[in-house]
Amino acid sequence: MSTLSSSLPLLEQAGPRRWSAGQWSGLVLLLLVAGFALLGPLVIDTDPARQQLARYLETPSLAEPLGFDQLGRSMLARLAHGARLSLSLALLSVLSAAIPGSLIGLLAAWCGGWTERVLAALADAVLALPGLLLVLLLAAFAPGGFWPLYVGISLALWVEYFRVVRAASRILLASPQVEASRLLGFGALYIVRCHLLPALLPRLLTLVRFGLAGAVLAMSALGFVGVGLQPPTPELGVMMIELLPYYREAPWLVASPVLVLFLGLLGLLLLSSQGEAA
Amino acid sequence: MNASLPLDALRVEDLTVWHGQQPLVGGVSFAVPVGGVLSLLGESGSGKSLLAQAIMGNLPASLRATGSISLAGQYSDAADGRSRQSGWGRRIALLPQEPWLALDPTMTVARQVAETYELVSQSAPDQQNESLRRARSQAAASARRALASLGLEAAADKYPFMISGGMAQRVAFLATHAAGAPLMIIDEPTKGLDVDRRGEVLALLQAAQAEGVSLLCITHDVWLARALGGQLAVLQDGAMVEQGSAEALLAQPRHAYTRRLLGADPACWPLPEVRTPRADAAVIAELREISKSFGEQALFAGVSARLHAGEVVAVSGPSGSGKTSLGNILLGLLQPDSGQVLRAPGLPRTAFQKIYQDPAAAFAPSIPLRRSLQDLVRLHGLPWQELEALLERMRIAPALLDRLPRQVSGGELQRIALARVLLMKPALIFADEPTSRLDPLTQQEVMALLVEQARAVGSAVLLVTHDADIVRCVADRRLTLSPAGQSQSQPAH
Amino acid sequence: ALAHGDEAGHAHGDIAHAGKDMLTVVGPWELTGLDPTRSGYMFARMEVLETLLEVDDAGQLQPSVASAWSVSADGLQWRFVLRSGLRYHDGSALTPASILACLQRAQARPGVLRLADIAALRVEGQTLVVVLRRPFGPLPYLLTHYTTQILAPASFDAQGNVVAIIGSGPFRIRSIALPQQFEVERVAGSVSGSGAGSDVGKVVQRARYISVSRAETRTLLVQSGQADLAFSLDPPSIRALQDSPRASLLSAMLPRTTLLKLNAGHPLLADVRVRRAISLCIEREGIARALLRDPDLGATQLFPPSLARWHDAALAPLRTNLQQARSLLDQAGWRPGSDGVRRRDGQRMALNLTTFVDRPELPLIATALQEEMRQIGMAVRVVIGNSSDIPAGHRSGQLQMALAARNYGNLPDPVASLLQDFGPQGGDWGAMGWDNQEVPALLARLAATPADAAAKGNAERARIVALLQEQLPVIPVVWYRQTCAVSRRVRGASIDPFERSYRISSLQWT
Amino acid sequence: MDLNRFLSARSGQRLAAALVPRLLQAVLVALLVGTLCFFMTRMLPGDMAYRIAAGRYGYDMVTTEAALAVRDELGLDRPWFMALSEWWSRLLHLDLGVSQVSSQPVLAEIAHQLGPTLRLSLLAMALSLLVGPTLGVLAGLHPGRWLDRATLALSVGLRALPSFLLGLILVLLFSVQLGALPAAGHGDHGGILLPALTLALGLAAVSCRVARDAMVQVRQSAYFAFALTKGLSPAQALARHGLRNVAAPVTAYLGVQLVMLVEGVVLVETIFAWPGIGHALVHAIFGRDVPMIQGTALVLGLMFVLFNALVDAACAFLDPRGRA
Ligand SMILES: Nc1ncnc2c1ncn2[C@@H]1O[C@H](COP(=O)(O)OP(=O)(O)OP(=O)(O)O)[C@@H](O)[C@H]1O
Ligand SMILES: Nc1ncnc2c1ncn2[C@@H]1O[C@H](COP(=O)(O)OP(=O)(O)OP(=O)(O)O)[C@@H](O)[C@H]1O
Ligand SMILES: [Mg+2]
Ligand SMILES: [Mg+2]
Repeated sequence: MSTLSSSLPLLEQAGPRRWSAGQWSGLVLLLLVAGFALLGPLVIDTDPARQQLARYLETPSLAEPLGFDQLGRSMLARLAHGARLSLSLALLSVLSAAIPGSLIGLLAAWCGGWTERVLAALADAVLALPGLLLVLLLAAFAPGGFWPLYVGISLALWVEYFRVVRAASRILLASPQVEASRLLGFGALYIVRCHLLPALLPRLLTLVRFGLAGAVLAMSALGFVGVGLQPPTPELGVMMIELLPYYREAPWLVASPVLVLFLGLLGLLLLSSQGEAA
Repeated sequence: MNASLPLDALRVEDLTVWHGQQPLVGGVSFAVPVGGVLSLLGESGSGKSLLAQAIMGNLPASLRATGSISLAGQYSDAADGRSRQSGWGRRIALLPQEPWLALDPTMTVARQVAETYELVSQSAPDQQNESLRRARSQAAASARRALASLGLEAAADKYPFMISGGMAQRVAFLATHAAGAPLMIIDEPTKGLDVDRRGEVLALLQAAQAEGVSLLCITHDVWLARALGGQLAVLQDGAMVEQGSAEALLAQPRHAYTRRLLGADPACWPLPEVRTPRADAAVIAELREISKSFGEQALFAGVSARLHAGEVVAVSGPSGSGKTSLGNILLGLLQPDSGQVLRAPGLPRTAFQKIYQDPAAAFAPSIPLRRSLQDLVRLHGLPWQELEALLERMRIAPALLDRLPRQVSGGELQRIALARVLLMKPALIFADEPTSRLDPLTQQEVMALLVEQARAVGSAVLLVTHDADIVRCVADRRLTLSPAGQSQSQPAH
Repeated sequence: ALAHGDEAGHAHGDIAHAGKDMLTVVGPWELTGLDPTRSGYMFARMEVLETLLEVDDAGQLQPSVASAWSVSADGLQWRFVLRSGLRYHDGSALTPASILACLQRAQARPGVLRLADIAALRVEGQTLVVVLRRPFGPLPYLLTHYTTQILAPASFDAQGNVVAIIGSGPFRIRSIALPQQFEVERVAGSVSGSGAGSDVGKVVQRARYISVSRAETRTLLVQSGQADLAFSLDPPSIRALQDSPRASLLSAMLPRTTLLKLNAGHPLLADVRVRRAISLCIEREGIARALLRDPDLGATQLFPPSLARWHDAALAPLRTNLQQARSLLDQAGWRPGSDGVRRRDGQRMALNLTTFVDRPELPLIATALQEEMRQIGMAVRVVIGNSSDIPAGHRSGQLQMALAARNYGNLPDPVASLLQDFGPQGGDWGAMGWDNQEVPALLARLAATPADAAAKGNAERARIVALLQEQLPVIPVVWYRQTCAVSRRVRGASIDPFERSYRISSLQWT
Repeated sequence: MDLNRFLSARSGQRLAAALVPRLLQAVLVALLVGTLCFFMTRMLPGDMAYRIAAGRYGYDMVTTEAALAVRDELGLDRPWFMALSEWWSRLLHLDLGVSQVSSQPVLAEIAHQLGPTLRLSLLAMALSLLVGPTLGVLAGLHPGRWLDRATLALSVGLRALPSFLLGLILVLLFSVQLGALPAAGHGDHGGILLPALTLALGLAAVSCRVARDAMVQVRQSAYFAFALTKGLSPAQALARHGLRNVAAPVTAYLGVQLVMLVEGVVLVETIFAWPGIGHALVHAIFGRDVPMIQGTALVLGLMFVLFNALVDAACAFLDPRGRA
């Protein structure tokens, strides 16, 4: 505690920031994961659906660095395809939750009054409908399909952004800095860009980053209750639950999708620790 | 006890503050004797606040200090700020320049003062022997007494966003003062305060001094330096130009800058030539029977006024009487409880502008100044050269614009805010203490510029100022808000 | 590091136990209600409720509430002599009238009693009389099914809903917390009968059943010493428990077969050559080895060896032969297309395979089958849904292929189940759109003969088995083995091959 | 303290005035949710009668015959508006109907399941608040130092780990290895700890980062610096000015975390064989048990809105600027 104030960076430097070691490692991690997800399926030319039952749970070897899964499919190939699908699905659903969620939150804070009340009630209603219920109900329309999961996850997630943005913007919008800009004739867009975003973005990014992991985990939660993507589509979340039973015999199998997610998330968090580290 | 040598409470030797390779404050040396006072006068942006921070040891991370600093005989390297941190509050306390930002937005005013009494104050009885509750209630009582002494009893339970600029100034001062540290550094303790309040602050300072507290007082108020007596130092452009006893120096300034500075005291400003009343000028805005209260606290009632083009109307009244609120009502930023605000028809949306009492709060904190100004220029298709010219007249170096708002001095930011508004050529300017953070010289120039520009463009100016001299020299008319609730409008002269 | 050597040599605190004398049984089944038609089997397994008759491990009928039974010469009138002097757990007598009420109630609800064409149910003194419209040999077996359990009159409310479980077994209910848990205690004086040389002081007096849906959790409960009996363990869990110091494993083949139900009425599947090709592409042993860890479980025919009367050891086993499968499809006119999927007359060989999650191995096997069928040029879409999708799809005719696990030991004599599955219209869990009259006729003949006339009907059975093997209205994939973990705290455990009882009354503390 | 003043008579009235509309809103939202569930479930593909039969009798016994019997018994052929209006009119008498699967009153079932779920969630919340923000604040005090990096890695790890895996690891550690806690189940003493911890760690992962970011901001603020220069010790400044300002965003985030909690509850209840409403809800959806879905969603919805109202009140208490 005594060193609390040791490096009080009351004011920080403007201008171009130099990248810290943490950020570099974050970038490297992120590039690794993204490269694996994007290029992996192209480079690894094993068919992820190709099964050799005789080689079930075979231990990793040089030729197959991650071994084979319970059906004797190449784990590496499945992981690469799964990473591509999961990460893009996660990105898609998080973005399509974050963008409208934040915008609606802004709208509510901006307009206030009735608009705000109605929007808040709507958000409450969505929040009150458990996300899982929503996804399960949607998934029942198209079992194994892609879109119900996507829509469901986005629908369940947007409220998070709505609430956070609304709460923070309400305070910011009442501040003298925004008042000054308004007096000077700046429009909504400018105020959002120059006054709100700089303050909100770090918080939103934290949510987005964890939201990405959350979306993948939501898939695994759905897999857990028996609603997931259609086999044999590899997907990280579903793989986690599918490979769970083998955690004793082949712990590396269930660990590898978790590790991909871990590295991706770590990369994201490290990368954006900009200016926060002293 | 070592009585052999009369120790200095603070001795600064060859202190330099560096921004990279560039010195912002260069090689300053001075000393504050035990129980003595050193007033620091100087040009806005000359490095007074940085000096104070360097002494405390809380310079921003991007700056560093060299030289040496001795606190009550205890020597330390200026670069080694950490070594002085343990003495914060107990041996040395600092009143920061921007009081409003320094107050915790989520805590009531009274508690922020009380906690200094409870946790820091050396005058507080030994807390070991006392129950915590008792200590706490005593601290609360002391805080209320202190608040009352500066006329803040009504604000005790308010949160910082509910109090006026001058009240924030006093609260922050009290919170610092309560620590009872043997050395206090106070950065502009009287800015934005009316005569009565200034007197109260001075009385508090003198009382502290009588108890043996040493003061390093940064100020633009020449009368404060004079009243405090002791030593005086004058800073210009990061360098100490003159130092000596206040009495002598004020009576016979040697350095040309000091002479100019003292000559620029509003009390010595020339009276303007008597202008004919502008009854014929267009009415820009009109207040009709405006009243406003916050909860049970009534600010004013039945205020009526007309603002004509090219006219400077001063609003005066004690701190907390509702000057800022009145301006906000005029600008439509605050709803009056009753009454009407009329705007001349056909004025654009941006015709009414405001110069904020607290300039630091009115800028987007994360946008470099140049960018926000460029955005403004682009938005309204204004000529950038005109802005540069304005800045130059106010002696703001263009290089400053590349910084963030919090990386320039308070006075610099205030001038930039003023330039921003003048550039807009508005029909009405609500100038809320527009020169509160400026040294007299700059103040005079800036005020002249403001009036000149307003007259040239035909802007009406609603000028809030606590300084009767300024009112006398600048304003055409004067609107006084008195706490009793009535207000009257009268000619300025 | 997590996987091995976990239990050995560690001192274990015993906070985990609800009490040292409480036997904890865990299984995946939830109690969906009190009515015998819903969770009656759980109350039977915990020996709370009884049926008129019992069966032994070989499937032979044994007396229970009824001490003797007989059938008239025309096979239309069955008489069951009820034991006297029995009491329900609430102390009331087990009267013939109360039994009759339970059976009449069962007849009015979905359940096995409807399989027999019952004209009347009545009591004559201590005898229950069942009058049939058509002879039905397996009738006594129906009366061993949990849907015909006997409950005390006090179990029902005025509307006839079950509000309490009051039975006549050696254990009575102490408390029930739907849907997860119930606790039983031994009824005083019920110890006498249990095994020779038993130590009365060491028999299990109190037990509870907890529904634990994940196999991993059941295994962990055993490993931590919290559970004493754990059922339905999956192969990885079995591996994990194999050398556990806390528990030993018991296993038995159950007459449950995982099979591919085909819609033989579907244009793509009507040709028996296609069905055979599908059968030929299935690597049964591989699936059994990889997914069940027991290569012997590959189903070479529909009925496992444990159904001794129905398993025909002489039958040519189902094999895997991709070459042959491909040529059969070629012969049937299906030619490989550019995308690897076969086509005939412009039609792609694409089919849906419906399965469900209630049994965790099914989606896995379906995935394996999907890939194997892809190898011979069939595009299969696996649809994982609910078990009811299969009967619903059967009824609507929309079903194409389904993977299900059929329990032929549902009734200890499979004839009744087979009648359901391979009747003239096929069956929800059996044939679909299969145009065959011989099997239904043979089954009808079997049903008409009393079930315990052992030697009779062998010819019919052999013919049915052979026909099914040849025509493949359903394609057997793997058989099933029940594995149960038994804590070393108890001894005397055994597995009931018909999953009727956990036999906790014969368990003893060590 | 401040809380007392906040709850004093006048503000008590104000609080009531603020809560009454929220209550009304809660009721409306719950009704809406219940009705919405009704329609969504009705619109789902697949034959409800078969689903219910499967739910009731299990996969070995579901047949067309059973499904037809279910259809008759429950009157599933009735037009939808009759079923819905029946639900509404029952609701007026605070009756949520009868479960189609278990034939038990829905209210009784929910009452039975809500307790364990609430206990589990509250304990999880409490644990997560104890762990997450505490670590977050400590990490935010020294951004970039080892504790910051460690908590970063930890929260990433916890957030990348699905709760069933996390639960498994905890069970292996605490039950199998140490024998200190029951592995699963509801009846045994201390059985709530592992599921609650599983949930709590997942929640703490994010709230730790939220608190850390807030702490970094507070630490850079002028008011925190002033607290220090006026003489408060770092610990005092933290306690008086740091925590309260950190608490505001953390509390605001609590409302969001509730969503995560419900999702987690479903998984954790299943893996730990904990009898709760999440598990029941999933089963109800699979079994197309409309009254049960409606009832559960209604109760969950009510709780959500009430909890959010509390969160909002807490936010207003913590940050006066939001009390507009
Ligand atoms: N963080 C910073 N980085 C770079 N330059 C700075 C920073 N802070 C202040 N400066 C510059 O240092 C100079 C001195 O600033 P300082 O705040 O000490 O002035 P001041 O004498 O207190 O003026 P004022 O009376 O206007 O408050 C100014 O020119 C200012 O622009
Ligand atoms: N949002 C608010 N809630 C409650 N009281 C408020 C609020 N805003 C201002 N006040 C009160 O109104 C009074 C007038 O404030 P105002 O800022 O107008 O004063 P002022 O005349 O500009 O004073 P100063 O010269 O100190 O700037 C103050 O007592 C202040 O406490
Ligand atoms: Mg300054
Ligand atoms: Mg003011």
